[in-house]
Amino acid sequence: SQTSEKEEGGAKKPVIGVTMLSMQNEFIVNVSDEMTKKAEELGVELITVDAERSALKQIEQVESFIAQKVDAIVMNPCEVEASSPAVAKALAAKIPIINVNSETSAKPSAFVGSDDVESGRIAMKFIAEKLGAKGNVVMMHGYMGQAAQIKREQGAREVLKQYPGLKLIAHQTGEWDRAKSMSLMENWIQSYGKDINAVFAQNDEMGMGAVNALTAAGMKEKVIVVSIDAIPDALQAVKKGTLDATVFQNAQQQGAQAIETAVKLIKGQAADKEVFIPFQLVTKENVSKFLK
Amino acid sequence: MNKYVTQLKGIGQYGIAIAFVLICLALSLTTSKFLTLSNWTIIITQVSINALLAFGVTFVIITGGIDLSLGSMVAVTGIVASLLAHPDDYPVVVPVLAGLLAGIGMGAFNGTVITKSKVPPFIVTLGTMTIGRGLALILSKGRPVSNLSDAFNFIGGGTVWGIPFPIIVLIIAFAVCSIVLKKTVLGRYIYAVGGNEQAAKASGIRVNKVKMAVYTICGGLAALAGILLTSRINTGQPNAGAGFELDAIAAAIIGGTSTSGGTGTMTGTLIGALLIGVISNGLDLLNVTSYYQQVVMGAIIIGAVVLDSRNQSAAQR
Amino acid sequence: MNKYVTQLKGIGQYGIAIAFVLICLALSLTTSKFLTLSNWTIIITQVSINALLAFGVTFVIITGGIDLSLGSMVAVTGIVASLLAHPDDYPVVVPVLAGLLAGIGMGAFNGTVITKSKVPPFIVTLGTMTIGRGLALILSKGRPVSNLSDAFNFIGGGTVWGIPFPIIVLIIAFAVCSIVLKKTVLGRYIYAVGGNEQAAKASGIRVNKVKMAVYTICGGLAALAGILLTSRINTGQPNAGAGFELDAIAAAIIGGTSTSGGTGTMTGTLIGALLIGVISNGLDLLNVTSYYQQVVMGAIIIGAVVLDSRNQSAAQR
Amino acid sequence: MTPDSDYILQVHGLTKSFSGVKALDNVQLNLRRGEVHALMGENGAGKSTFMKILIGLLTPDAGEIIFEGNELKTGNVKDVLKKGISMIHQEMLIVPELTVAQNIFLGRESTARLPYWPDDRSIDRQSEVLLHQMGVAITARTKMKHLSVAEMQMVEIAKAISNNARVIIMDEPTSAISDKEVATLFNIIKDLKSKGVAIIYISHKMDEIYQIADTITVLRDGKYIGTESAGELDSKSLIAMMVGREIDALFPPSSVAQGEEVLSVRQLGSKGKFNNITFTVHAGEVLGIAGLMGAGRTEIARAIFGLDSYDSGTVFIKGKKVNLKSPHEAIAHGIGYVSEDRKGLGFIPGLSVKENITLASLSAHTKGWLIQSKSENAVAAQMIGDLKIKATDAGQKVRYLSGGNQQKVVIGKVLQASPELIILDEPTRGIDIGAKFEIYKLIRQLTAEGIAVVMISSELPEILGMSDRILVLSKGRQTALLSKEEATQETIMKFAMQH
Ligand SMILES: Nc1ncnc2c1ncn2[C@@H]1O[C@H](COP(=O)(O)OP(=O)(O)OP(=O)(O)O)[C@@H](O)[C@H]1O
Ligand SMILES: Nc1ncnc2c1ncn2[C@@H]1O[C@H](COP(=O)(O)OP(=O)(O)OP(=O)(O)O)[C@@H](O)[C@H]1O
Ligand SMILES: [Mg+2]
Ligand SMILES: [Mg+2]
Repeated sequence: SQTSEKEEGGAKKPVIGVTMLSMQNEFIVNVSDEMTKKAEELGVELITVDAERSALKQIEQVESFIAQKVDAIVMNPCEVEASSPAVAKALAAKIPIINVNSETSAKPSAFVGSDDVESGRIAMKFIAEKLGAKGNVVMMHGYMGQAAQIKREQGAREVLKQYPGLKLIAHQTGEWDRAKSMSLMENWIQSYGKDINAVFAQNDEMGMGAVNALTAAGMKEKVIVVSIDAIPDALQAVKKGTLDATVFQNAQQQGAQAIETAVKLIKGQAADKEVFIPFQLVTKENVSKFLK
Repeated sequence: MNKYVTQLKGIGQYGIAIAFVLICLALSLTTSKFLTLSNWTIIITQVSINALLAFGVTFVIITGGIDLSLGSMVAVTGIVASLLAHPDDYPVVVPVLAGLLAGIGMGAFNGTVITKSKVPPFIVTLGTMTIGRGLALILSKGRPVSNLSDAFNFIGGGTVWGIPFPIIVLIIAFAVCSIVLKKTVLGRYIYAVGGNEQAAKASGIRVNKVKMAVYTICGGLAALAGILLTSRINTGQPNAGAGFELDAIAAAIIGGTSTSGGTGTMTGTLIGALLIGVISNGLDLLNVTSYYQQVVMGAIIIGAVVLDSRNQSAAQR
Repeated sequence: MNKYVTQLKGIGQYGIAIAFVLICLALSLTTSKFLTLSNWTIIITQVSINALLAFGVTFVIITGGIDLSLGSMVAVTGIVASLLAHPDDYPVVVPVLAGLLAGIGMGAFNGTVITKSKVPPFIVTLGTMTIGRGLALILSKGRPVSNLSDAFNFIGGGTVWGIPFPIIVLIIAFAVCSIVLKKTVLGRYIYAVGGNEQAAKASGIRVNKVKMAVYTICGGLAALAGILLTSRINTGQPNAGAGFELDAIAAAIIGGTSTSGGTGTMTGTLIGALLIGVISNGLDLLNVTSYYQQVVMGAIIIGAVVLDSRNQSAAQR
Repeated sequence: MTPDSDYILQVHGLTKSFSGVKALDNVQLNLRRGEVHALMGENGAGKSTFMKILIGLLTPDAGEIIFEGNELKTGNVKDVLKKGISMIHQEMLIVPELTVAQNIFLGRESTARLPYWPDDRSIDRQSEVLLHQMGVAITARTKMKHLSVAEMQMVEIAKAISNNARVIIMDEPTSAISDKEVATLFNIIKDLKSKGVAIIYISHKMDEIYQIADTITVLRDGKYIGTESAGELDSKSLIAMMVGREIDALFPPSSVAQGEEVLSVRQLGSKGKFNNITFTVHAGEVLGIAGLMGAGRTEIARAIFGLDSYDSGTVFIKGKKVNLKSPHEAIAHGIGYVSEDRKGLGFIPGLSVKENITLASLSAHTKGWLIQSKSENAVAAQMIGDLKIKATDAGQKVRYLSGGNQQKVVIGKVLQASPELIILDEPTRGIDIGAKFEIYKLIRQLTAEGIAVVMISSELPEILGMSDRILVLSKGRQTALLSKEEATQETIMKFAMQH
């Protein structure tokens, strides 16, 4: 094909199209960086585009990749259902497509990532254990209706069901945003005050916002805050003890393995259909392992 | 002589078209992937949703109003349609009509509040934007609505004689909107209301009816966009369409519609929407890093309109 | 008698204040947690960022312009400040001044393009909005900038005599902006330019200078908001401030500033910002489900302004 | 009340107030078929408000309107237009982006061929015929925004006539057109009269009233003063009815010796507008500029004031060559300009009387950055007194003043900038006779203080009565510079029409 005819040392350099959920999200940027590293190592060219959280845009980007006749596509899906047509289109064009980080309902050529439901479970289980299965919890959602929000909520609720002593007294969206969630926490402190025993925030940004508000109100000591992603800020906070725990998602593994799998598929080698990279709970005890 | 001058002025008026052609030319020279049939099919399909919204808001802006609820209308209509579009539930006309009705209803709500109260359109439609987003979440219980029928998915994904269906919808909508604006009494009154509301009133035009009409039409076109989008991604998304309003308004203004009302054409708006689409496509093709894409996108849009305004004032002199 | 009429008109003008008081009253009756000192401290702290942006955009809207780049300016200034605010790097004035300069620079850029070209402010600032977001991402490499000095974090999180510092900044900014608008030559010229640009020009007012001034001031206030926000959340966020422009513009318009220019007051804008803040706080206190929050929020805003416009036309009659 | 078949329109007890202030108080009017009924009164007397109620743009607080024997429902313009009343509005109500024909038939598009589908060819044809009959050389398909103000006014007249109305209201139809068009309009009016159409005619030009009016009704301060037959009411009594006192000589005598040269213009030219214009103005002198519509008088004034640029020639102020690029610079050099386009270039509608008056001279009222409201108030109060501006107080928005009072505010603003030269472009357009007299006195007062005045006017009596010398223009060329002694109505017209 035309596009992959860029010659380097006589051999064709394979091209992989990559569409990422959002390059404004630290974790996703980390995954993307790991992919770039791996691609350089393996001598493949990456075309990385940002779907800006829009499934429609993501589909359009995959269509564009197909028109450009790339050799493989790596997609970090925006949505479970809505990003599925992209998978179908790539497969119909006989281009291998690898989902990284999260799933779509359509089955891709391969999947590399973790199950967000699991992260919600891990976080809420930690809260349950810390509180001795009894107490009041508040939950901060991401953007309502987004895949990560839905799945993390699902995992958390599964655990809540197992512990009837845990009461979810309020839940509200903080839109993944630190400032918004800080205001939300401030307002909750006004209305629930000392009744709040624990906060589950669906990502670290919101967790940090909650920590800020609780600290300002002098309540941090008495309230447990847990969030997900293990961004550097959160790891520092866990080390300091202001954030009680976060859930680590392995960006390095997800990025590197996605590219490895893609290259294998391009070369027609056998590759695992599903590579699950497990989440890990990060607490004060094991945080040093995650801090670089 | 006179005809020649009119022609020249015509070019000045579509100075943005020149900017558009220049950008296309530049892209064709930089990447061989740009000027291909398959790429243009993709560009136009992609542009169709924004263009539909932009057509609707062009009517509104010409009357001197604004509609910020476009994106939320896309979400609500998409959810309404998708809830009724599961396979074997209803024939495909049911979700389509229901979606259209939802959009028309929301548009009519905007129109009613704007004409009955003296609240500025900015606030009314900002309110509807928030309300609509909430409605979409309530209706869908905050979850994407999937498992839609093949017939419904055809709307956004199918082709007729090789032409993607969204492109066909786009062409028809463009033709109809152009005709309404240029050839009908309503179109005449839309210009009159935006150009000089007092004059329109003094001529016996029922200004409120005209305003009702434009917001309702705008709602209907937003519904069309919402249905296309939902069908294209095979899912009703409660958070679909967020931020679409700005792109649509930008397309209209880039195309020469003035926010102070009274001027604007559908051709201009179409070119505005294409311009945005082409830049976005070109930057992806050139593999510009996403952060720099935004910088370049913003700069090109300003640049294109600067070029346009230069042209216009030159033609006026 | 005459004085009495003027007073009555005054109330009509601040009809939104009545709506605001009614909403506060309703909330006080529904939840005992609303009317407490600590809750109001929080409300005003939360409102401060939106209010600063709204003050800036009030100047701009009175001249008949618009600024959509507010949110992006918040992000850029926040990133610039935070990059220089690591502990032991520089004294705290350095990041603060750098942030302010960045905002003023972006505002001046808006002003320059708007006055030198004939491009509508909507497009120019939409362009800057996109460019600014890209810049913030480039400067921060797409990652939050954290580990900021305690002195810097004091700005958004500290208290003076028990009053949160953001509230103090808000009060000072409100006083200065009110005085500039009501008592200075610049303020008079701002009203004149928005009221009738041609007549302002013919009165010897250098219209372009006035426009430059408002966009630059707006940039400076956005920088202040950006620094406050960054300090409050102890991080520079490249995606901070997304969508803030709509809230700020809404506050200004709810407070009686007309998008067609020439009218508006800082007091109105402050009430507009407080109104939005109080509703959002009240809905959280009442634990209204998030989907319904949006519906209620939108409805209350439209309702409040409808009430206001009723009052105004009653006072005019 | 029993309807009198002689009258086509009868109005009784009409009352309307704005924010508690009565603009109309128990007003009446009886209009016969085929008569021209002049409605007279000072600025702000309530004439336009009255007419806006008739046409349905405003609703009255009280009162009764009988049209052709039936009560006319108020507040519905479309209905009123259909019933056969139409109106030429005082403020031009045009849609700039639409064509001439589309403006003329706005709201009454012919949809005979297809529903909702205006037949533009038919309205183009009808408009062409109408404009041709009126003797106006405008093509029906030009966009309205490309016309000059006078041409727009002629289109407005065409629009009112095209309605086939039986009552036509004309609210100051001649304020923006020159004598030639006025003559055309009067011919049209005669023609309409002969067809039994009744006309309500509003104007501040006394000579017009006596040329065409059959009956005169006078309003003062929103109250009905009386109705007389035009033949039986001399102008002195008419003025007395309008202003409540008598005015002897309209043009006060000049008694000033000329001082040094203030402005000198040499061979000024601007392509397509005017060329080779040369004149001087001295302190204490009034230089009149006469010419037909489109002669380029306003363009010259705009060029001198820095609003437009010019291509050739030089401008000297007090012997010093200047190149004024903006009104800001012009004002700094002591030039003041009162535009003919009051609404567009004159005042800021949303600002108060006080704020408008001090707008061009704000630096005189500042300490540091702050405006000193005390000194501002003092100056505003003085101007309101000196110019007899009718406003509730200095804080009233200029938007709510009548046209004449708005004009006085603009003059006040220009005076406040202490100019040495004032250019007055149609200074009495739309201004009542009493106020005109005030403005003439004011001009004399200015010259007595040593200010040079350039007065552009289309009213020859005014030019003749006030000017020391008269510059006559024709199609952008200077055709004469007449002394007071040489100038007569005939000589001016001769030079104004010279090719
Ligand atoms: N919309 C309004 N709101 C408040 N006051 C108004 C309004 N319209 C008119 N007025 C007031 O009503 C009075 C009558 O105004 P009107 O325009 O009818 O006068 P007019 O006789 O037509 O004067 P002119 O000869 O200057 O045109 C004036 O005092 C004016 O200030
Ligand atoms: N908006 C416009 N577009 C095109 N030509 C114009 C416009 N305005 C004015 N002109 C032209 O400029 C010339 C002078 O205009 P204008 O009528 O203002 O002259 P004037 O001498 O000031 O007359 P008057 O004072 O009676 O209006 C005319 O030829 C006119 O047709
Ligand atoms: Mg009048
Ligand atoms: Mg003139």
